[in-house]
Amino acid sequence: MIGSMSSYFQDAVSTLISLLTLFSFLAVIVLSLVWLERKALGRLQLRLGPTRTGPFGLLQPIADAVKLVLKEDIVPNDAERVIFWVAPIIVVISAFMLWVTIPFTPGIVVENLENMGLFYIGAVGVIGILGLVLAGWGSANKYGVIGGLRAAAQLISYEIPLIMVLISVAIVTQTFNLVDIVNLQSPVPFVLVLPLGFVLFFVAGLAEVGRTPFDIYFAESEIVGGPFVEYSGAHWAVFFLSEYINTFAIATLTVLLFLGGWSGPFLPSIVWLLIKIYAVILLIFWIRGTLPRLRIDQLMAFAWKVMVPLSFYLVVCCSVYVFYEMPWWALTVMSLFGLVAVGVIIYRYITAPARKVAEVRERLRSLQMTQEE
Amino acid sequence: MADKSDCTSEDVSDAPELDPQISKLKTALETEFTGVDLLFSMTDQIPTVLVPTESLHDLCIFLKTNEDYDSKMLSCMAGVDYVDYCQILYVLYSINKNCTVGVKCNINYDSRVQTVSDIWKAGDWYEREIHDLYGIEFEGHGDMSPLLLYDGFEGYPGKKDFPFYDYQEY
Amino acid sequence: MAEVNPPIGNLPGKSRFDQVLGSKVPGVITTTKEQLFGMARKSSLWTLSFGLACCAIEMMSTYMSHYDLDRFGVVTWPSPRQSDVMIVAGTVVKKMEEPIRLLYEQMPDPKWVIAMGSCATNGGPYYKSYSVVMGVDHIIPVDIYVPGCPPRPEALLYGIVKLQEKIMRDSKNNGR
Amino acid sequence: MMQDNSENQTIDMMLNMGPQHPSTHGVFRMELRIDGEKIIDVKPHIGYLHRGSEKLSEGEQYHQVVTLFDRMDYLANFNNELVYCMAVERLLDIVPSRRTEYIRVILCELNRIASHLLYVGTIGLDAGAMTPALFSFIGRDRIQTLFESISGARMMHNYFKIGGLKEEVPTNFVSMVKDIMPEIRQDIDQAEKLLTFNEIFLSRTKDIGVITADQAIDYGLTGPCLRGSGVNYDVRKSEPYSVYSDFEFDVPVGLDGDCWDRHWVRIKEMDESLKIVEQAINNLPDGDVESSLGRRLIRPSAGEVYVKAENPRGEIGVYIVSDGTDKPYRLKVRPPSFCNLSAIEPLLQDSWIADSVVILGSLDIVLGEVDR
Repeated sequence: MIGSMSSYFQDAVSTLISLLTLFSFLAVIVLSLVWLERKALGRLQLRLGPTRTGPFGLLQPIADAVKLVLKEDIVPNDAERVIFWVAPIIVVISAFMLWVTIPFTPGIVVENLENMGLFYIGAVGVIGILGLVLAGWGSANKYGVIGGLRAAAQLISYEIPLIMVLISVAIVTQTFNLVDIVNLQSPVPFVLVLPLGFVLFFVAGLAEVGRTPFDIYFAESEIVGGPFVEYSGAHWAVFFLSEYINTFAIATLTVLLFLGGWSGPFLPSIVWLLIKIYAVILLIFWIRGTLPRLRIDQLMAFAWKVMVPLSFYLVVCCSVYVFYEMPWWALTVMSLFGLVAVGVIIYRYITAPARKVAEVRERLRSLQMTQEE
Repeated sequence: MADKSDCTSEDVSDAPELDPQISKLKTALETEFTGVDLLFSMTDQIPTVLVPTESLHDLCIFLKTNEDYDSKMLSCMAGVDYVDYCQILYVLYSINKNCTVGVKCNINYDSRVQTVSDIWKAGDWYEREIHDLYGIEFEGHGDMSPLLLYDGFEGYPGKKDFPFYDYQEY
Repeated sequence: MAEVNPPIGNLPGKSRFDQVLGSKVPGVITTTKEQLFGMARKSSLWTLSFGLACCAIEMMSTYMSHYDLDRFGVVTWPSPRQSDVMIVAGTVVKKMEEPIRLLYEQMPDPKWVIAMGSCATNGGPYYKSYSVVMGVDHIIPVDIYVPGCPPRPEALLYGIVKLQEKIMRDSKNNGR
Repeated sequence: MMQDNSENQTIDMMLNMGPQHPSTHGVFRMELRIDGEKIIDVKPHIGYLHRGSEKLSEGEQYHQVVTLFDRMDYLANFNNELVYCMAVERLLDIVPSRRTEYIRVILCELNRIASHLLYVGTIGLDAGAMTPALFSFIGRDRIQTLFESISGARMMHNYFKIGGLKEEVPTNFVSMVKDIMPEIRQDIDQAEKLLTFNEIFLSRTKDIGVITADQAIDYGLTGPCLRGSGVNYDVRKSEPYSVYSDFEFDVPVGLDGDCWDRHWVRIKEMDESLKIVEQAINNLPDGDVESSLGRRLIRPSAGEVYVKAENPRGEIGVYIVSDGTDKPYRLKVRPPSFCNLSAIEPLLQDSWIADSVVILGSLDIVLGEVDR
């Protein structure tokens, strides 16, 4: 009895220590991401980014964080106080919960849920939506309400292709264990086996974390920050934190599932993992610096007319591959076929923008011809 | 400045017959509006007709539908305060014919004038602006709420007797 | 005109830090704490994206690549709840007075105001006008006046550097 | 929240946008009545920047009014100065020298490019892309630096005087303009290529905010907003003022009258402006730019004048009533943005909330000019 008690105690302490380590590690990661985003965007836009706060502006995110914690904490008069308080906590807890099972190397992980790693990720990832909707509703602001409802519609729609891709990876590998999935990629990373899956996962992931071009629910030029519009100081910082943690999580999952995780020559495995993750994150920032924002109806149409059919096709492909025990490149071919053929068909005949591109290009050509005449 | 206000029609309408644009406008209008007291003049290079308040609306419709003038665009509407009355200038423009016509109308401050916002949509905001600045009521205009000024602004700043330096704390 | 009583020397309002720790932090280290916080505050001045008139264009120029206010940690946020500095860039009209006061009150403490351009300073070329407020300091307390019509981007940069100096000075003197 | 369980029904929501909103381009305010994400009705409110410029100019001498015109449409300062100077010159019946006119045209067309570059940036910001704004401001800064070396100010130049220019241009004016032209062309390309044929931008602007030609004329739209609807109306062509009849240029015209066509017309207009600048700088005549009036006080004889010109935003008209004194008796401006903005009600009906900012951005309003 006493022995089991002490083992429980030891367990709890070790879990607590690892959670605290995880927390501080993620905090450092978020600070680095904030700095990196401002620097990377600055370079994209032919400027410098922060330079004055510390060397290369490295202390900039710390200054921001300290300032935000020191700011006055306003709760609007009409706000539902409890909901207003609880919403950021829900969002940040869901962001942290995701990290419990994500391994950095086979050794560095809080708790590798052996039989349900992917399942857990799919399940926990959805909780954050609740926080966003509550934040929008609780702040008694119309922009907030619109933003919250947009968040609900967007995140739930893009959860489906995301989970479908997770399922197809699980079908191919026959496991839910993330460590096993990474180990199975040692000769051929899954980005070559399932290119379609990689694209779907990355796009759906962008939408999940509300990155451009899917930053609909806090669109600054339309609804002024959406659910976060009334939050100030520390509460807002919490939202900010969770947003970056989620971005990091999506990048990490992309690396773990498709880019071979921590495997790589010469360097230690954790270094390889971080290099790959930061490469994906820089890609996300690059997209942010390039593309405009979609509209909510176009976003939903893209989810239900393009992403969801393609993700179902991917699941069918993976099932066929496993059932007939084909060589791995067969899956690549099927996947690429899906990416090209289905993509082109949908692009040409279903989505509205593509048709317009053709129209406009034609007109431009005719105009150029008339000018030459 | 008020004593100089009689500089309008007399000075510039010295020799209206000499200008071909004026005579064209005169022939076009006089067949339609017999018995109406029309006064023709040139506003710089724009042939202008001064109409009484009553027949302003009909004349505007005529100029819009007439084939020669075809004034589909209300280019500008300007109010000028001549202390005892307000003169409104309507600058009408036709894109097809590339011609400009001016219509002037003298309104006493205590009377009302028919709106043109049902003829040209552009007249809507112009009339609200003139109402803000001069206090002229436009009959048949749906919404006469302040456009440029705020609710509760006292006085009509377009008028000549509105003070310049008199700073009012809001 | 309603009375607005600014806190003397822009004493910061109650933050989460103060609510939790409050008086538990011993007074001996207060000066150092305040200075440290002042450094954090001055390095991350988030401005309200709030353009009124002509000066707003020069303000935008200052944010853009050539002058790049981001170097100083200055970025814009659309909501007053997340911003520290309000740059009043342009003519303040009586009709706009109420929204400006509202925006100022919506900003969380500590907050600062920069009056950019001669219109926001004292009415500028519109000093005779019937509808212009003779300077935004008739409505809200102003920390930094940037002269010019419109001020060059360098002038606004200088104003922001001056504001940073002011924040440090205030924190050294403990808000007095 | 109120809820009627027996009969669930939706109610419309009022949403206030502005006067402080990141994408209302200043202090425009609109009350939207929305049903979910759809806009049912819109009520625009302007006047948050009503500075009384027209009234003020009645108290200033003719030379001094130029400063107020600078600040009216603060993105097209030279164009505004030009139309005012033209009006007073016609009132005085004087003609500036040819060199003056050429320099004025060069500066106006460069200013048109600067204004349209800012438009490219803001429409990008409205659509959610931040980088075009930063790229376009590089070109804008280049032009502003040129203006500064000529007039001494980046924005409020006060450089055109009645009958002439304030002073002779710098000796290296021609080489400066010639040097800057390829750079500006590069900047324009860099800024607009991120947007114009971007698929997301296309889907955000194509078939959005459609206004037919008849409707546009009825509302008094001018400039790129009217030309986007397919009406070939440009004051520079229809009633050439200054020396515009000397130059060869096309008037780009759209087809559908949607946001993208308005955008496209502006992009093409920048090319045409560069063409005009090129022709003007190559044929720049020698001569004097000093006004024939000198520095005397102006007292035009009593009379009225209505002059119009093509601004970046559309047709600007100036109506001056003179009573023979040194101050205008009445000065009225026909601001292009004012009319363009009045069409916001039909444009926004049955569009999405997200579209409203893009439509407003495609109208490219300047509040200083709307409210004056």
